[in-house]
Amino acid sequence: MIGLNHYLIVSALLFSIGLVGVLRRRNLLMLFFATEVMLNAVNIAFAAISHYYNDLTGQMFAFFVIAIAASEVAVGLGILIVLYKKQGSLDLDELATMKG
Amino acid sequence: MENILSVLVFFPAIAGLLGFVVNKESARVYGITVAAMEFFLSLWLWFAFDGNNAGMQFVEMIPMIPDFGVSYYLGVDGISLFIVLMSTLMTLIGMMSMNITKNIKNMVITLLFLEMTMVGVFLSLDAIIFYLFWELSLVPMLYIIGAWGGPLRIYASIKFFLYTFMGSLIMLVGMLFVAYIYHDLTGVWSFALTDWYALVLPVSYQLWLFAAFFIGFAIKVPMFPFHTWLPYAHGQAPTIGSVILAAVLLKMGTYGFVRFSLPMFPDASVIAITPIAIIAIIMIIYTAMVAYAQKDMKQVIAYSSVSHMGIIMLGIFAMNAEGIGGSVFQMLSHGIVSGALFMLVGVIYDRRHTKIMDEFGGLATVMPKYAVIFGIMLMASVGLPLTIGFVGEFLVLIGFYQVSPIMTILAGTSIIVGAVYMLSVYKKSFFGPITNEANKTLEDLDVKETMSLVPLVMIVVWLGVYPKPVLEPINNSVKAMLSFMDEKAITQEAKDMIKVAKSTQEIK
Amino acid sequence: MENLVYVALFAPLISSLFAALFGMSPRQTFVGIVSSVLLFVSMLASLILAYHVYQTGMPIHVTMMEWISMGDLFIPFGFLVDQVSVTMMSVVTLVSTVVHVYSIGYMDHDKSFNRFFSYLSAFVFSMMVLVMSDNFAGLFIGWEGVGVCSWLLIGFWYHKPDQSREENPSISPSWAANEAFIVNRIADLGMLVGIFILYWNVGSLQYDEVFAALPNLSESILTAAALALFIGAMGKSAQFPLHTWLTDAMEGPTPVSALIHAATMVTAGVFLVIRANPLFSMTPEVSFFIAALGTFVAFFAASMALVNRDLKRIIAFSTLSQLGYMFAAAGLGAYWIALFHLGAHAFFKALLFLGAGNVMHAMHDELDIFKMGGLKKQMKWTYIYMGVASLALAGIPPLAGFFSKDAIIETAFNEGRLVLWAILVVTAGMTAFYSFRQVFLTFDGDERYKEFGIHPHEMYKFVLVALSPLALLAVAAGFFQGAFHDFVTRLLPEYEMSEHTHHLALILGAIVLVFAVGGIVLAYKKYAKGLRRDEKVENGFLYKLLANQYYIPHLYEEIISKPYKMISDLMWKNVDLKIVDATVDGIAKFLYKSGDGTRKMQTGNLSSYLNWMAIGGILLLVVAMLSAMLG
Amino acid sequence: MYEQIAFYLFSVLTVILFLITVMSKNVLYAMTSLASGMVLISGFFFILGADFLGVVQLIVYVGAVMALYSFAMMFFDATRDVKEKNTNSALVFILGGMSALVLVLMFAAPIFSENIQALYPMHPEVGNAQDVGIVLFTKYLIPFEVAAVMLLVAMIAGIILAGKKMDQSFTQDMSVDEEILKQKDTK
Repeated sequence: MIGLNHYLIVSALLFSIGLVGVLRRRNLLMLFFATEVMLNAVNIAFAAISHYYNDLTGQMFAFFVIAIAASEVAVGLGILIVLYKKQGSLDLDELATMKG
Repeated sequence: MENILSVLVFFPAIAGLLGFVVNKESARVYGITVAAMEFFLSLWLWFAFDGNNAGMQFVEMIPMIPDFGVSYYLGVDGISLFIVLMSTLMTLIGMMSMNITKNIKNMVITLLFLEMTMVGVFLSLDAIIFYLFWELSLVPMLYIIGAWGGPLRIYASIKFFLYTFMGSLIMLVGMLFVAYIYHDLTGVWSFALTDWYALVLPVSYQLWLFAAFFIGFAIKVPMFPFHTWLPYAHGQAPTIGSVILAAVLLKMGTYGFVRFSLPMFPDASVIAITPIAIIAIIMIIYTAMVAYAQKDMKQVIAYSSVSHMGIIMLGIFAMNAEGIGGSVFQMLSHGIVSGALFMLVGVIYDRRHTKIMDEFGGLATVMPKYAVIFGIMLMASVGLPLTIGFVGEFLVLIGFYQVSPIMTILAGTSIIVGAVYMLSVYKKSFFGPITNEANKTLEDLDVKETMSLVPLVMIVVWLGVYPKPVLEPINNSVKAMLSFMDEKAITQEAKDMIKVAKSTQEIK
Repeated sequence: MENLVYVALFAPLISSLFAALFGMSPRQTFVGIVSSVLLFVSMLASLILAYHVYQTGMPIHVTMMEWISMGDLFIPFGFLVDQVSVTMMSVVTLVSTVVHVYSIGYMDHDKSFNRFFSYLSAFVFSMMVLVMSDNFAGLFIGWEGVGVCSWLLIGFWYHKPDQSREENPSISPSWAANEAFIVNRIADLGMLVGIFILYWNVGSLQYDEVFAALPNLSESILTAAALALFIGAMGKSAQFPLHTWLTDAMEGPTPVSALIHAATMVTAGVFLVIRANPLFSMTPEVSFFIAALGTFVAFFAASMALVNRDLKRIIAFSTLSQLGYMFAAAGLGAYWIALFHLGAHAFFKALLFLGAGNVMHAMHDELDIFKMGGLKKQMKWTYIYMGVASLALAGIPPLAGFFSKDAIIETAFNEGRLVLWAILVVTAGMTAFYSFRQVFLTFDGDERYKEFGIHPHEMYKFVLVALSPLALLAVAAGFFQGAFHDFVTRLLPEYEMSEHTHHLALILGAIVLVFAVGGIVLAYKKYAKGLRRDEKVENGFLYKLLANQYYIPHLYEEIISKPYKMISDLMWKNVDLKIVDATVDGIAKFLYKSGDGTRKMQTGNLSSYLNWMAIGGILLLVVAMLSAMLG
Repeated sequence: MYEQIAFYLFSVLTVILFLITVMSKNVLYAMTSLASGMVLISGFFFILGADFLGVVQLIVYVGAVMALYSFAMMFFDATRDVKEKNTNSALVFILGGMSALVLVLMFAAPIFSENIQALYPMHPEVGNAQDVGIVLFTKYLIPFEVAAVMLLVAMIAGIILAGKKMDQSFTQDMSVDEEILKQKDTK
């Protein structure tokens, strides 16, 4: 029988894949994809917990995660476009403007 | 005038704020006037003070954050009364003798704010208010050292600030924990000291809390080995900064021990007697030796301060009325004497722009008045009878003798080593022929300097000959505190160690 | 009568304050005169008090006001005029008055004339507080007060530069002053400890209460208290090993040496032992130690005086030696004899010093007796005074010294301490020798001073007249032995010679006299005809040892002063700066460095930030896991 | 039984698809695999009985977000391979591996408390959407409204950011910037 742990492990694996992407990617767009992966991984965990504990709170959280992810993408992509217009590239390594 | 204490605390600060609109030329006069008014207010407090009442007087309490028991809570007793008087007096005298010309207005305003924090520390009976003033007092001092100091002033002021700040943060944790325990036991929050006094804590709690408070106070005192900020601060500070620092700010530490550590943690204090006495003896002898090795006159006085603070620490942990009362008196005595000595060093520094003793020699010939006043202060510093220095030192030593004769003898060497460094300073600077051409044309004390030093000389002699008006209120409060500690102590050892004066019962 | 007590006490203080008013103005003779008159008033008051006490036998006790009151400690300013203190008061005020008058002449040319009188009178005030106080704390006030005045007066000529020890054994007045103060402070610590012991065991510091409570105390406490108090006395009275300051104190003006370092302050130690006699008579071991130390110092100091060439130092050594006699008497329980010798000694020693002052004045501050000789022609009166004083010192009958010193030596015999007795007898001979060696070298023989182009002249007339009371007393004081005995033994314990000693008294006296006369004769043969220096003796080991004061000052410098300085430097430069402060700075530096180091993390590169974030997240996860597993 | 098959199938597929997303050099591939992975995740939601969530996932993610991404991609050159220098891939995989390990260890261990009470229990007799709706519009009303406002703000922000001209600022006075630039030039 598939238990909660199964879902959580899948979620963990997906999360780690997202993390690898975040660490590995230099292209900002790809970075965004990787974060989406992580968010989705977390959503699976929420939904699974919600299911196995018979509690809607998990799903609620998943909704809000989705909402936030959507707004993040909206704003993020806007910034990316601005950046691309300015820099002509989406490479992270060229964005050293945050150095103090 | 029921809210005399609030007036005392906030009058200098408000006057300081108004000082921003005073024009530059009259800033000094304005400052002196305000400080004098403040001093007369504190004198008035003394006259209104009931010397036979050992408890808190003129109490004011206004709840500030009722949910957490923080209140604006002031009060004065025999222990704090004279320290407040001494603070206002030294601010006034320091202001009078001040010869800073650069940014004088800022200096005056800073000093007035500093005065508020000093008076506030000694008058507050609420831990949070106490802590507030305690920390606030660092800021004006930091500014004074950092803005008017010598070449190393930034290093010195930062060291002073961070060192004491670190200590007081640990103390804050202790305070919060006491409040937490209080809440745990009684169900209400309170930061009022008088509430905390009623708290009987297990010995292990007491030890930890004692340690937390100890670090805060010990750095301020400063106790060995936390003393190294002091020589730098004194060495770099302008004269007025050194005067206030030595006279008042150091007393905050020892006052803290008397006000917080002893009554709140009697058992832990008794356990701490031996370690603290050992540290105090190291302070006395070691720093006296270091003082003897100094080349810079001001550093000698700075290290001698540490040495004298050792005497005060020893007396506080004598656990009898003689010792604690002697310590409180010695706080006053050291405040006045070391303040005067720093002012005297400032006098010669203004003329020669050096404090190195090798540059001097034979000053007694060219500056006789200066030499006389220096000599009197020197004698008070080494504890000559009939000067203010003797009374406190004698009481402290006689008090601690009951705890440990051997340690008293070791601590008593302070009268020898103290004489060694002080006399060698005097000999190097004032005796001998005038070897340095630059010294031949030095001018003796001018009117301003004489006006500010002579009152101190008079106090030194007056309180040396007739200390009763000061000793009596101190005596009553200290006796009451001791009998309270004795009742509160849990362990038998502590009860044995805390000696309630036989005459306490009569007062009750 | 009570008012007289205050007059006797405060007249010197007023004198001091009056002189201090003019302290910075140039020399004004009236300052000296006013001071002397006030001192005279004090003397009169003391003498009237003495007469009163003699007549009624009742001590006068006044309490002026409360001084320190804290806890159970209560110390008043109380003054007690009884047989002992009134004797001291009379001696002190009498000698002081003479010295004040003398100083008007002696300090004539000094520009700090007024200041001198201020210090001198302050000293007298402190000394009066010391002897008159009715409690140990009050005694300590005076004790420290005389110490400070002594510091001021020794260092009176503070402007003199430091010299090497070879040129001037006491380096400089300011150096000598500091030495005196610090050595006295060492002893004062002992005294303080004694006071503490008494306070915590008795609960009071008043003499009467303390002495009344003594029988209830255990022997060890009594011994400790007596020993501690005696350490205090050792410092003030310059007993071995705290004696070096006394000869160095001769750097001060001569009237100071006469008043402080011969007649009054140095006898404060003896006074303390006499005052606290109930304590000391209950501690026989300590008393015997006092007697033995006194005897030793008597001999020890006399031996150094034998070869010294400095006029004032010879007298200083003799003072030391006589103080030894006094302690010997006090230690043996003959307190009244000690007090008697104290008084007699004060008179003739002050006279001797003041005479030496005349010589110095005449010789333009030259002190080397090898450079003097034949001065009796120019200075007849001084010669007579010093001769009389030396005879008294040597113990030739019927002068004062004979009665008092003989009584001490007799006491030693009476107590069966034959070793002490023998040493004291030999010392008496040495005393006679060195005092007359000095007299002959100064006043007899060839006029060696001429080589140095000095034209000596006699002192002012009024000074010589002022010295006459001292001379009179030095001659006549001995005759009052009986009356004095009756007077003071009302307070002090009676001391009577045993039958056996009484029978031998004449023989014993004769033995002492033989030694004394022998010493004088020897000195006459050797020096009266002029100075013949014997190179061989002078280069001998013993001579050098004595001339260098047994190398004790050198020793102190090598094992105390220099190491102290060295350790102080070490403490400062190595311990305070390199260990304590470096630790603090080290912690601060570590924080700075770690900040500096981690600052490199902030590259501005987002991906490396992400790496750090991931590392942090994983660390948190690990911690969470571990805590879950462990918890 | 079919649930098990579906779970394993979806698991394997999502892992593979997301790996492609993370590893691929081509943006187009990455995006396509991401979109298909998300579809499969909605599959998980359906298995778990969270029908409404699954639908939202499909509409919002696969529909809206992916549309945004593809529009955004039109601004960039999507056909070219993304050139990335992977300096420290060892670190990346160690970190990723470690986190996976730790998380899996944590989830594999039976560390859950058995007696957790459901705050908002589900009611199997009514539909999931109804349940969700009731909770969302009662207890979570305010967060829901806030989320709505946030989405609105994000939309406006996205439009402004993407649409404004780059050489003009709507918010600050450009002359200041020019002065700074001039100063830099003169240096």
